Amino acid sequence: MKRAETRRHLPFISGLVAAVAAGAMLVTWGDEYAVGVGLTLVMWIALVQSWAAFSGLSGYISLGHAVFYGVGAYVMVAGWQTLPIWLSVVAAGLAAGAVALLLGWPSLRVRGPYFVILTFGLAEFVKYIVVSIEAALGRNGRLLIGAPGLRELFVAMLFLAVLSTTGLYALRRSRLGTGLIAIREDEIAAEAVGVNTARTKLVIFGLSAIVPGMVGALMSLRFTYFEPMQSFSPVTSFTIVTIAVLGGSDDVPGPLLGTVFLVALSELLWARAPELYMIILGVLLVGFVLFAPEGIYGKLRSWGRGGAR
Amino acid sequence: MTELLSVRDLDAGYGPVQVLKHVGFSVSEHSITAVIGSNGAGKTTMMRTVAGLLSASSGQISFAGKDVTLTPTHLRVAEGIVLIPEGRLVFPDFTVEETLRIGAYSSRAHAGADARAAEMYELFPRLRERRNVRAGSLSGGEQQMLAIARGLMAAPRLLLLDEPSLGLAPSTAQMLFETIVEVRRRGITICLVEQDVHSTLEIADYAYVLEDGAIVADGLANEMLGSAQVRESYLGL
Amino acid sequence: MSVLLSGQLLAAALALASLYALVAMGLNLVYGTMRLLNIAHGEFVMLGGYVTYWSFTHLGISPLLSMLIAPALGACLGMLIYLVLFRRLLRSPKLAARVEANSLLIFFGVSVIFQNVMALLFTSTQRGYVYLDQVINIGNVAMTANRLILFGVASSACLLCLAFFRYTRAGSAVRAVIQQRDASALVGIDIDRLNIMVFALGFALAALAGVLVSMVQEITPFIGFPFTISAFVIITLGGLGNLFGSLLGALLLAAVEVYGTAIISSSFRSILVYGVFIAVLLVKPEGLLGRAVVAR
Amino acid sequence: EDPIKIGYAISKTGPFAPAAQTQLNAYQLWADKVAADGGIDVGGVKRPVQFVVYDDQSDFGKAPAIYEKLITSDKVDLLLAPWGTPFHFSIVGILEKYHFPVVGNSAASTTIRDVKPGNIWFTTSAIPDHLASELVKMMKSAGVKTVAINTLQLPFSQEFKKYLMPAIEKDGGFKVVVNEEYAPDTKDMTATLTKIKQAAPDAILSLSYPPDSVLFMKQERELGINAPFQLVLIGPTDHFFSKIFGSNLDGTITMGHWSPAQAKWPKAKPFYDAYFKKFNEPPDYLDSALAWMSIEVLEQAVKKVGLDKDKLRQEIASDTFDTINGPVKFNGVENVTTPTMYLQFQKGEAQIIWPASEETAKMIKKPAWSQN
Amino acid sequence: MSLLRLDDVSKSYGGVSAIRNFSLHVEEGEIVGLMGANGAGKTTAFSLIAGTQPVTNGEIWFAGARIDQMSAYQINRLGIARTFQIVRPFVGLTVLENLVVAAMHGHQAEPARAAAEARSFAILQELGLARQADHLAGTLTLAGRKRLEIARAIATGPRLLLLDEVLAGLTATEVAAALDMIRHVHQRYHLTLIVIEHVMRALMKLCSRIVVLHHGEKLAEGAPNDIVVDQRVISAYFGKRAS
Ligand SMILES: Nc1ncnc2c1ncn2[C@@H]1O[C@H](COP(=O)(O)OP(=O)(O)OP(=O)(O)O)[C@@H](O)[C@H]1O
Ligand SMILES: Nc1ncnc2c1ncn2[C@@H]1O[C@H](COP(=O)(O)OP(=O)(O)OP(=O)(O)O)[C@@H](O)[C@H]1O
Ligand SMILES: [Mg+2]
Ligand SMILES: [Mg+2]
Repeated sequence: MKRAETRRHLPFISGLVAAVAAGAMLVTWGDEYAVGVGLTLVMWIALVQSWAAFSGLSGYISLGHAVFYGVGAYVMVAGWQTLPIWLSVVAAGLAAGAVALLLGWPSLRVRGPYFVILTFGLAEFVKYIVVSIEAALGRNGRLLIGAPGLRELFVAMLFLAVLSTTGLYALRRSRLGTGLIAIREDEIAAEAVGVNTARTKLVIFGLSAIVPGMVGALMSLRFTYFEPMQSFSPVTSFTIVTIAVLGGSDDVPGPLLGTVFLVALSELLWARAPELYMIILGVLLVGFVLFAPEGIYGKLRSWGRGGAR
Repeated sequence: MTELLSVRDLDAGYGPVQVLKHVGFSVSEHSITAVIGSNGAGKTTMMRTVAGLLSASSGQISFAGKDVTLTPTHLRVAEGIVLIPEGRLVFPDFTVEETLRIGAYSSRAHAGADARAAEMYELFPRLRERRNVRAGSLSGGEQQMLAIARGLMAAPRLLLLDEPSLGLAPSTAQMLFETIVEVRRRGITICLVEQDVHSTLEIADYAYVLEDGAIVADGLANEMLGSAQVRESYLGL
Repeated sequence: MSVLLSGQLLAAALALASLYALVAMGLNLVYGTMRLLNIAHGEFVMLGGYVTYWSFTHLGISPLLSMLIAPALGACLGMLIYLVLFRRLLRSPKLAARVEANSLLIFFGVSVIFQNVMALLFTSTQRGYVYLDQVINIGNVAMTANRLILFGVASSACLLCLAFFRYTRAGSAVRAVIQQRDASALVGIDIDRLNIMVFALGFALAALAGVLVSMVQEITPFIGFPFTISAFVIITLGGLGNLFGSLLGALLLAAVEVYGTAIISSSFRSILVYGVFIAVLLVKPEGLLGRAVVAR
Repeated sequence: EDPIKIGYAISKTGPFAPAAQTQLNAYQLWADKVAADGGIDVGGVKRPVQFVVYDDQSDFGKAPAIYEKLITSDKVDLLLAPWGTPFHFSIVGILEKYHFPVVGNSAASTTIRDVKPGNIWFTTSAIPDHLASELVKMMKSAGVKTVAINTLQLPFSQEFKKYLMPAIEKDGGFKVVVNEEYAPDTKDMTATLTKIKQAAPDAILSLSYPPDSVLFMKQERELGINAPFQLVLIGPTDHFFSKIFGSNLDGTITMGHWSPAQAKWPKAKPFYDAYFKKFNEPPDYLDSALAWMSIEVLEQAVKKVGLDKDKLRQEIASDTFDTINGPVKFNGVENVTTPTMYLQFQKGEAQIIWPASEETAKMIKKPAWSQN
Repeated sequence: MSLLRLDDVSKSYGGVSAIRNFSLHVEEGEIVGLMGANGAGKTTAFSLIAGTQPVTNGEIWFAGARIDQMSAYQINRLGIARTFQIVRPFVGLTVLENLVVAAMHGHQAEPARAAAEARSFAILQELGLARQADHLAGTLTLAGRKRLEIARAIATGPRLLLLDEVLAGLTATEVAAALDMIRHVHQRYHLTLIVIEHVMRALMKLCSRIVVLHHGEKLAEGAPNDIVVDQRVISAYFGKRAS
């Protein structure tokens, strides 16, 4: 039994090991630029996988991830030069989780597009509260001088990416995750077969906020500057959703492929065709949805199946 | 009697899943034609394809001598092909009254819509009691009545009924069968899919048996009622 | 306190509400009928603004005339976008299954394309012109003529729209399609044509809003997004798919912005706006006039 | 011979693009000039120039990665600054890491003094603390007694207010009759303006960014609020204000320390003319001018010492440069030669009205709004 | 002590009352039929018992616990499972996965996935759905979905199972087979059943007791043979052709 169990998880484990090895190679031998791109890549992986853990499984499309990211960044700058950096990172994750529980408790009663817009509203709400706090404190943008270097940040971020990927993988197969998937399919029926829908949603919503909180903290170290309008920018949430849909599916490979695709694409384009970069991205996005609506992973799977026949 | 609907060599299904295999049948004008078959045989698929909600992958559907295989649903309604769908598909936010009004949307149904609505209330007094209630909060059976009434409001030439008695109490179901006979008497042609095979064959003129996506038998309804095979397979006798 | 009772404040609230309602109505139409989340809606407002700006400053065409031209162009563009991008999406069951997420992405792409094409063609420079700018005093309310026109045109357009959907056959057909597509086809509604009509109307309304906006504020290729956001907040507040709800939502939002900030402080503007929005949804998760589903 | 590579990132798209445009215009004007001249003078040798330009999409999170790419992968020889305070700050870490000197321009905050001197300098003299104390002096000299203040909750305006309030208090000669703040995205200011109108102050200070500045002025005009002293912090220097407000802009005071009308600065007018010729509109008196200044500093330093980073750093930090804004010399990261000034629009022209030593015209009272 | 007890339960929507002062006792192991005209309040009664909707008045007790204030999942975990008249399978999941959810969360929850899968598969075999185990629930026919509703409800491991018109849409022959299946699961899983049906013949064969609702009130209650000859029931329910 034990061995069968291990065999079942073999593809995942070996994939993970390979990815970590690639990361280690990059950080050892890669030049600054490559590590910089690598950081962007693992950052989005960490964010999108954590997003998929809640939104992918539950079908509650959240535009609230920007809040967790922003809260994490804010915790980092608030504790700057008082708390040890790595403690700040952990605190950022916990604070984001706490904020998620606080926001999730009322908002998870709302469904479908209402939830989408509500989470957007909540994100803006929190953003402006932080703007107000900063205004009241008389702070006007904060500079973080003496932050850790790129390679250190990359290693930390890689860890977060592994954490959220493993988290999604395990969650999807767990009792809690099964309940969440049932909620996506039909909330009333899920209740009727014993799923504690309110608790399931809230717990996972809270958990899924921890990684983005820590990501936000790390990224504020990368930018060395904090300003609430930017750190809580809704663009973060939109990008996450875009990547998730591009990737397709609620399982680990989907968000992963989506991230790799988008990061690679933007690396290819923004330098080569800066004027047209965004336009090309827009066209590709539209084309993708129309011609590969099941996402990259879905498309690959259906090709795979076609080939097997 | 002339053929009002004729279906030839019809193939249809869902994506890669082919459900109907070379189905052919016809419905004569002013008749009641029944299609019987067990669960999963493809009856609903067939009815949806005739109504145009599903498109045929091959074959031909003609109505009153016209090929309607590629005609979109709303134009088939304009021609007079009206389906009362399985699963009711009510407009949840419309009240009973609004539903009847929208039922007469197509231009052929304008004339006399008010009178027909009054008839519907005669037919289903329960609907009259609930005329200002939203369809979404009606009980299952009430929704079924509403779906039937909505279909009749469209002034059909050919009425396709997919399990209309589903969820109706016996007295109401019995009235439904009487209504179907009455509707036919007024010149509307009927194609009926029903699980209550006994009542169906009693009022039908002609019947087809659909099994596994193909027509496996057909004949006069009263002969079917006597057929040993039908009795065993569908009447539980 | 006297500020709160002043006609000036009421007029400001009404003018803002009328613009909000106009933008939200077009968005709600498209969402309501087809479940398409059009986050490029504000971009069509922006385009309407540019059409007006260029035709006024370069061709000398009065913005009043643009109130006909821009919506007509908007309608054509809307139809084109429907035919090219969305007809397929709505027909294929595979695509339609996740129509909300898919449409969000497509429109996101469209929005990115329009913004950047405009920036490329006309640069990001802020543009403005002066038209009918004299201040008109009515009683003790002072307003520039162009804002009065904005109020008049936007509110009549909204009311016309409402009346259209309340009292015409096409209107009830749209409401039917919102609820049940298959059944709508089964009562004889030509859904495709209706969709085209709705796209044309929705985008024409957005373009009209753009004409009005360009008369009272500066425009850039990036002014659209805030309009999209306000419109989404409004239609959610009012109940998705409910046009009258949009009107109510617009009034509420404008009232919060104008009176809320007058009572409390402008520094809490956004906190107030989103706070009220969140509060309403918590009390009524389906929006003010939305309806909850029931299980049988 | 080898062209030298000059790189920068700027917001070409996204919410900051409209504001960044006037700085970008200055960069492009320079690119034309360099092309026409056949290159720039590098330690006495004329070398052609190749530009590497990226769009940061109004996301200062992208700026560090882009500048890192410019340095490590595109291997540029020189860098120009991005647009805006946050973008300047976000690249400080990268510049430190690679010891790459950059002359900044459109960044203004006292926080710049927290930046370790070495690789970045700030040409602006519009730093909030100086601006605030000068404003108080200026109001005093204009005989202002009562003041209304309306402040946007974004970093620069907030910081400005932070230094303004104590300065007003310390002076003691003013009564602040209205003191309001407002959030970004505010769509209507009627309530605040009604309060201001009732208070009828001598001076109205709108500490705002361009979009709100327009809203503020438009609604002020509607309500016919005519204070003799009116400051609108950011915006009026951008050309489109005069398009929207025409002669109504006259009398408005705004932040800025450059004017083509200043005879002391011989290079000022030619820059104005060249800019006007290319873009068919005047430059932004603040951002276009700052951008141009930063280029002049860099160009002169390169001419003198070439491309070697250490020498360049040394040179910029120690020498005095001759710019359209007069002589510039840095102390630490800050430009200490250019005094803090204020501009006022008079007959459509931006005139320096403060301090007296720099003035190109006398301060006037703001005429009543024309409501027609 | 009764397994389930409804005391004077009422439910109204705004002004309209769907159920009025309804009392009912169900003993362990019983099969009770619930019938009544369309809109009589049968489904509403199920919704109240299962906690899908809150009661307006009255009390509901199950196995010694008062449940009318509990939420649906709590009630399910106490051992009550229901099917929906207007079916709601998890259409995007396979038939097996539909059951796995129930098996991992319901009354006799099996938190380990492998065990839950094993139990679910056994139930599918029992109900003759094993062949479709890997099909998406959305591709089943209406009758298939109804059967899936039953299977999923059983997968929660209930003591009391509420079946709402699960025979609707079947031919007489299929009804006979389905009845056998219901009787079988009743035995096999030691269930107590309340069954709503309009197919009178089926109720007669299945139930030991029938309760008739009329306009939200209890009209009659008794053995099937007494119910079919009850004049009030005949005039309210069967119509003239009753045989
Ligand atoms: N959306 C769908 N996708 C794939 N297969 C489907 C879909 N809907 C139905 N099917 C399959 O098509 C076949 C025929 O289904 P159909 O609903 O037409 O049967 P039916 O005769 O109406 O059955 P019933 O008596 O239960 O209503 C079944 O095998 C069913 O599983
Ligand atoms: N939300 C609601 N608002 C108003 N009336 C409602 C609501 N929900 C149910 N009803 C009414 O309550 C009554 C009882 O409905 P219920 O579904 O319990 O009937 P039923 O006995 O199951 O009927 P059927 O045999 O048709 O399924 C119906 O008349 C229905 O219209
Ligand atoms: Mg069927
Ligand atoms: Mg019922």
